[in-house]
Amino acid sequence: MSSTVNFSGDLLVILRHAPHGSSWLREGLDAALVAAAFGQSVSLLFQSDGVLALAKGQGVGPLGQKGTATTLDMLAMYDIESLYLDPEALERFGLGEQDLLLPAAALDAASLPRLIAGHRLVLTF
Amino acid sequence: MSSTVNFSGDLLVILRHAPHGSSWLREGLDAALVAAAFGQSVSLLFQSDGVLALAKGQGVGPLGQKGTATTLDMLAMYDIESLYLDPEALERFGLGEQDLLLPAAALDAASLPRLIAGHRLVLTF
Amino acid sequence: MRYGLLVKGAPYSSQASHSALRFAAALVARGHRLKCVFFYHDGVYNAARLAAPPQDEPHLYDAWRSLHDEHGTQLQVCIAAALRRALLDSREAERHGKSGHSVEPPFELTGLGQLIDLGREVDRLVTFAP
Amino acid sequence: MRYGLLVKGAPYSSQASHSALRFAAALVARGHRLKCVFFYHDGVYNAARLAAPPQDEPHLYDAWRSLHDEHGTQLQVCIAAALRRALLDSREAERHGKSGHSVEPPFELTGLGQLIDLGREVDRLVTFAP
Amino acid sequence: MILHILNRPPSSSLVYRDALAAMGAVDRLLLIEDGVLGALTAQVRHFQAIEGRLFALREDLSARGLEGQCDASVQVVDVDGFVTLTEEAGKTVSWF
Amino acid sequence: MILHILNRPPSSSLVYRDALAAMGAVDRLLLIEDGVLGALTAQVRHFQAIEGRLFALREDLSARGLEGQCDASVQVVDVDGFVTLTEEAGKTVSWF
Repeated sequence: MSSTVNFSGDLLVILRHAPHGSSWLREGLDAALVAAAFGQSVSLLFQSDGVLALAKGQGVGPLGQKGTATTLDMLAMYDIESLYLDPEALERFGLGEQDLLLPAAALDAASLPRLIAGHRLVLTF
Repeated sequence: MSSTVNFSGDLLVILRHAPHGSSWLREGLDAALVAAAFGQSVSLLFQSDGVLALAKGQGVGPLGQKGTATTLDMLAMYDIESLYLDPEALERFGLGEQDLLLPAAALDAASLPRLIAGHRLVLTF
Repeated sequence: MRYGLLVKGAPYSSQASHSALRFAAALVARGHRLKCVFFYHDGVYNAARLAAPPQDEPHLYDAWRSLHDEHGTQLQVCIAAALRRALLDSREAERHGKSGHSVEPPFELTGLGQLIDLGREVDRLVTFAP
Repeated sequence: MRYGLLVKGAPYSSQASHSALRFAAALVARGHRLKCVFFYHDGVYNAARLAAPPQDEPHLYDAWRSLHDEHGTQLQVCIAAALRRALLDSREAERHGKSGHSVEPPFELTGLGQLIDLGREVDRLVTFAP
Repeated sequence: MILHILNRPPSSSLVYRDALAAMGAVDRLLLIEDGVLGALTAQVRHFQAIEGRLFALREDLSARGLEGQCDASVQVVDVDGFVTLTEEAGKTVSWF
Repeated sequence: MILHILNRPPSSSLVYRDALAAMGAVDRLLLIEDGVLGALTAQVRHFQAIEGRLFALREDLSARGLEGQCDASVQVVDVDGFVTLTEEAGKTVSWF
């Protein structure tokens, strides 16, 4: 990740939970979408099990639970284009860029604290 | 732990959570007390962070939350006397027998599966 | 076989309720009997009668009721866990001087002793936790 | 300074509500202003009006109300998280065709936009999660 | 034979360690919900001590788009298979 | 300076790893609730990378009977100290 990238914004939402197992991911994405709709500049960081939110091929749950993959499609519509991920987490699951629904920038160790410092508000989910 | 110990009983309650941080520990102890009151033979296993349920010197929380130390005093009254703990978990926190409110038998690796196999019902908290 | 389920997760917040309902459907389809679902810890929130989930999500409250209606499964809620979480039936509401109630049949507030009985009466008790 | 709190844990199940109330008391005692507590995820259960905890435990619902009464702190509840968790005020109950309600003032059902506004308006937003 | 059921992944929670320690020589472990992350080839080493006795719930893998990444050593079962596992086990123990 | 707040112990949850990775060179970490288990001498090695910037909430230690086991390298603060930490920090980030 180039050190010239601008890591600043109004809100950083950190997504640490996998889809389907809990509502954390959906509730975090909802907060991001609402902030964007309110005109804030929003960044997303997919960290830990949260990187699985980006995995291709997600479907509905057995009771018809929607999951969050369809919500990801809405990010661009809301002008949320600063997407970051923890490359170690991705590797932990044996996933590569080609397995992802959306491109997200891999953050190196030095950039993560800068990303957090650069946003006025940081919410973790 | 002697291999001649009888690990059998009606209900084994496994307590894996520390006091105060959540209601798991209290709710697990409540289940054990009720089962004992119903005449069942009940064993308790303190595992992982649950070993801290046994720590001496626990107090109320800052809002007056009771915690669970007083509930432990009731175990003997309900004839719950089969108390076991995971010695690795105890060591993980630097605690020894002298730091505990109640004596609990340290289970070796081979005994833990036997304890679980020996009880008709196992509930984890 | 006779089964019982113990549900400890709040609806929607964790997958526990979904998993339990799914497992319940599969076991009755295979000819087993699901005697009772016991709700404890945050699982008691499954009994809240006013749930109004979005229409494109599963309606868990209604799904529990269907389980009861179609298969006679009892829906028992730990009363101690329920009261502190604002889940009161009419009787408890009156006893505590509250107007209105949040739990109604087929959900029943019962003591933990029912869970212990359930463990004795069924062949398998399966827990779904958050 | 102006503070806001975001509470995401259910009362009694996790320590989040206790910690938030304790922190709230300390910050107003130091002369700060606590503008609003926003409840999200399972934190919305803090707004359930029928809570009847044992008398030897802290009454968290009443403690939130006191915070409002004594310091003017707003108690805002995410409406989307609340509806699926059976937390409806009179208006939402009517809108969804339900008899009775589970949320009443000083708790208010509001949109997530209020959380975003809160983040803008206060100097510090502190989250208490389960 | 006892069926242990685990719904947390080793990538974020250490409860799998206690579940494994509790398992006897013929006991089985079923991964469900977020627990299925542990069935991925990149994660399954955490369960090598019970190879051949590790199961994962298909619909939880597929809802997450992970069925293709599930390790070949894991026995993938559908919900009927989950019921069968509980029939075959003398009892179940849930870890969370 | 950012105040990070952690309520899970390294003995059962790996979230501490992500919290540490997110911390800048002068950021501080406050352990609260079950997170204070990480402040014990036997556990504090997990936080050695931020020695001198690790805090723990006194009332959460003492409710658990653990104040005496808290490592000397940890700065123990009461709830007023918690408020002060939030005053001094530009913002807070909670990890759970």
